[in-house]
Amino acid sequence: MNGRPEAVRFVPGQPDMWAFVLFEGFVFTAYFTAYVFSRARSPGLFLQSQAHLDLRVGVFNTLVLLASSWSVARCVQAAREGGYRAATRNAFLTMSFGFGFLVSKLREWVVAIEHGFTFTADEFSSFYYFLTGIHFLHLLIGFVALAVAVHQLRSPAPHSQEIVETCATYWHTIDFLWVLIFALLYVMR
Amino acid sequence: MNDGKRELWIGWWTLVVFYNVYGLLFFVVTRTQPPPEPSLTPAQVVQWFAERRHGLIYGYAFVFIVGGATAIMNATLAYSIRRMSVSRAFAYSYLVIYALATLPGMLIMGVACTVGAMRPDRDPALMSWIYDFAFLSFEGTMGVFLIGSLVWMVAVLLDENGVFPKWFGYLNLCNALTEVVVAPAWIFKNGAFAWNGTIAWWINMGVFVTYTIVFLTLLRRMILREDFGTGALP
Amino acid sequence: MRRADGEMLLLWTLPVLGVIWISAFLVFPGFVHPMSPTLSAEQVAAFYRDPENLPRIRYGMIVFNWFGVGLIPILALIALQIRRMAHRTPIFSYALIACAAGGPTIFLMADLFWLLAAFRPERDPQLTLLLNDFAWVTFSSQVGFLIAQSVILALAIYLDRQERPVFPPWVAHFNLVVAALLMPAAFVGAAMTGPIAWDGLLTFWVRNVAIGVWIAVMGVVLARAIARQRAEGDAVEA
Amino acid sequence: MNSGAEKRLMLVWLALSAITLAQLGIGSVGAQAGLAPAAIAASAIGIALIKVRIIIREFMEVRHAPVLLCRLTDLWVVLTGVMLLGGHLAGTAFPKR
Repeated sequence: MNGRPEAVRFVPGQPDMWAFVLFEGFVFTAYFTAYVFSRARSPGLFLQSQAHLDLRVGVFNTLVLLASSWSVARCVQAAREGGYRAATRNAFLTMSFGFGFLVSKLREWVVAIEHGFTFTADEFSSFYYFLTGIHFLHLLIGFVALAVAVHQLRSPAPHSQEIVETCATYWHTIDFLWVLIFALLYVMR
Repeated sequence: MNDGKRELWIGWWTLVVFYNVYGLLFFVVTRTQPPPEPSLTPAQVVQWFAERRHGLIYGYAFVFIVGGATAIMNATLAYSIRRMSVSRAFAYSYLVIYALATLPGMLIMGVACTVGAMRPDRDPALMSWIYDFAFLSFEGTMGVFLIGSLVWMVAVLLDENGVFPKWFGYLNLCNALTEVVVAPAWIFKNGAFAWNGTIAWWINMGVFVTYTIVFLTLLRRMILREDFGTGALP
Repeated sequence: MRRADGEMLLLWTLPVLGVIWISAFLVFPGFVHPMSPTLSAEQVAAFYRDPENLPRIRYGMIVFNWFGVGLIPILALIALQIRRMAHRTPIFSYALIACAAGGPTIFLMADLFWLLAAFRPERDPQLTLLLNDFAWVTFSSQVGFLIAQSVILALAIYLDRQERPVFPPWVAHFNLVVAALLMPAAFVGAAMTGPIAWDGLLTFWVRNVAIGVWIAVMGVVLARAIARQRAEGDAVEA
Repeated sequence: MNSGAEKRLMLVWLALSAITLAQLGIGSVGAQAGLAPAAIAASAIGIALIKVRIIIREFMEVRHAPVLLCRLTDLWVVLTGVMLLGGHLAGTAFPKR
């Protein structure tokens, strides 16, 4: 079995990180509410402006981030069973997926800006750059979290499973916030 | 009363009293918070100054008198960082960054509002400039709080003395991110991202108020826990 | 033989600084007979355009720009003396250091506004008036750090409970009196004439004399405390 | 690696990806079926929240976590849903002129 019996309930990683996830979650709920409210007030404008976005790119971004979440979950699982090499490999795999998302996002922005779809173009574009931008910032911080996890896994000293799980929890947060942003910006019509 | 903690208690009570007085002066006396719309026309700005002329002048006079209290507040928080197992550089950075923050963070706004309120008959175009200067210096000053929160975050996360819980370290990150979120206030004159907007003001203010209440509570717990005994002076 | 730590050198900059500040104060024509806030935009513009005044405004404010921050080393020495007091924490010395930069930075801002107004006196009088207002309001109203400095020092002295305190108790009382005298200046915006106006008795004369007296008295008290500290240090070494 | 746990993670990932791909068509299908905009919005938000809850329960291992954490994360999911729908209805009620 995986080191901890099924019956024992445990908090994955530092409970402190969960405080962050919940707090930041509520902050994002507030951002999303502001977006949905503005959108419902001028549905025509939002719908028209939304045509600048390619739903397929959004789906691709989401699939990449879901894959990164999967690999970081595998990393935690492997580390828990003492498979540090596999865990490190999965952490690097997560980083590559994260990097893929980063490049795809940057490309999407550049193309959009070239088409005149800038931050100040209209209300939808402002929200689009704001939400994707603040999420992008969380992604960049996520690379720091992954680096901390890799450092833990590779250090000769006893590995702290708690720190690895804490970093993974942060990374999943990037993922689930994106799932909501994807639905709000790309899917909602 | 534990004699060894008197300086800490002076600092803590200064923090509590100051934040309440500050809230009162900004929200009730000067009525500059919640902020008015950035999209006012020059004529409306002149009227805005006229409506709260005495509140601005007397309210900011009190802000100027008590403004220096931030020094003892920042010193108390710098001391809490000094108690952590991290380098002293963190405490000193915090002290200097927040000492600097007082100026653009509130005093410049006070000077601008006083100058605006003093001469109601000034050219409306210039009144409009004063109005922008006041609110953008106040809300658009981001770097000091951004870097200050990050310095505090790193200190808390690396600390092994348990001065503050780790979740407060992460909360510092939330506060730092609000300073990024406020940046569009320099670009938009209306909507959610303007200086009075849902996102740039209301949500950020919610985070800031939570953050402030949390660190005041945690600081109080730290002081209650501190055990100086009768040993040598630290 | 004592190591040359430079503290005496810093201390002796104070009388030099005093001479420079008083000279610059006398050179700036807006200070000797403080400008009235009731002057119209045209009159203010004429003040800056006057060929008699213009060089004196510029040179006076350039000297203030150079030496406005000159008091910081003295404040640093006071912070060091606070560190010697019978306190459990370094909070008061930290607080004084946090104040030290505030006052000079604010004065520097006022200095910039005056210099800007004098840079192009041919500017629209309304703009010159605006810069002049900003200069005077910044200069007069910003007493917060000076008040905090005095109150922190007074508190530190009151809590310095030891056989021979670093500063005698009257220094604390003196600092509280100075803090009280500085307060009315914060209300500078409230009146164009009378004692509160920026050329008035309380805002201009009482405030600036109080600052001057504070610097002089603290200079003497600080010199004595440092001399005593050194004598005690020598006694220990002997 | 524990094959049971690994298999479960893979199934979760496959399910999440499948839902995402299904979202490609949801807008046009909904519009063709003559659904009200509010219903389309609600379904987009609802599906997203289901995905979020799966990520939290499975990837983030909240299903093994103490009951308090389960409740708190569920509270967040429900609250987000309520806020988003409420925001949508409120915005529809006060259209911008």
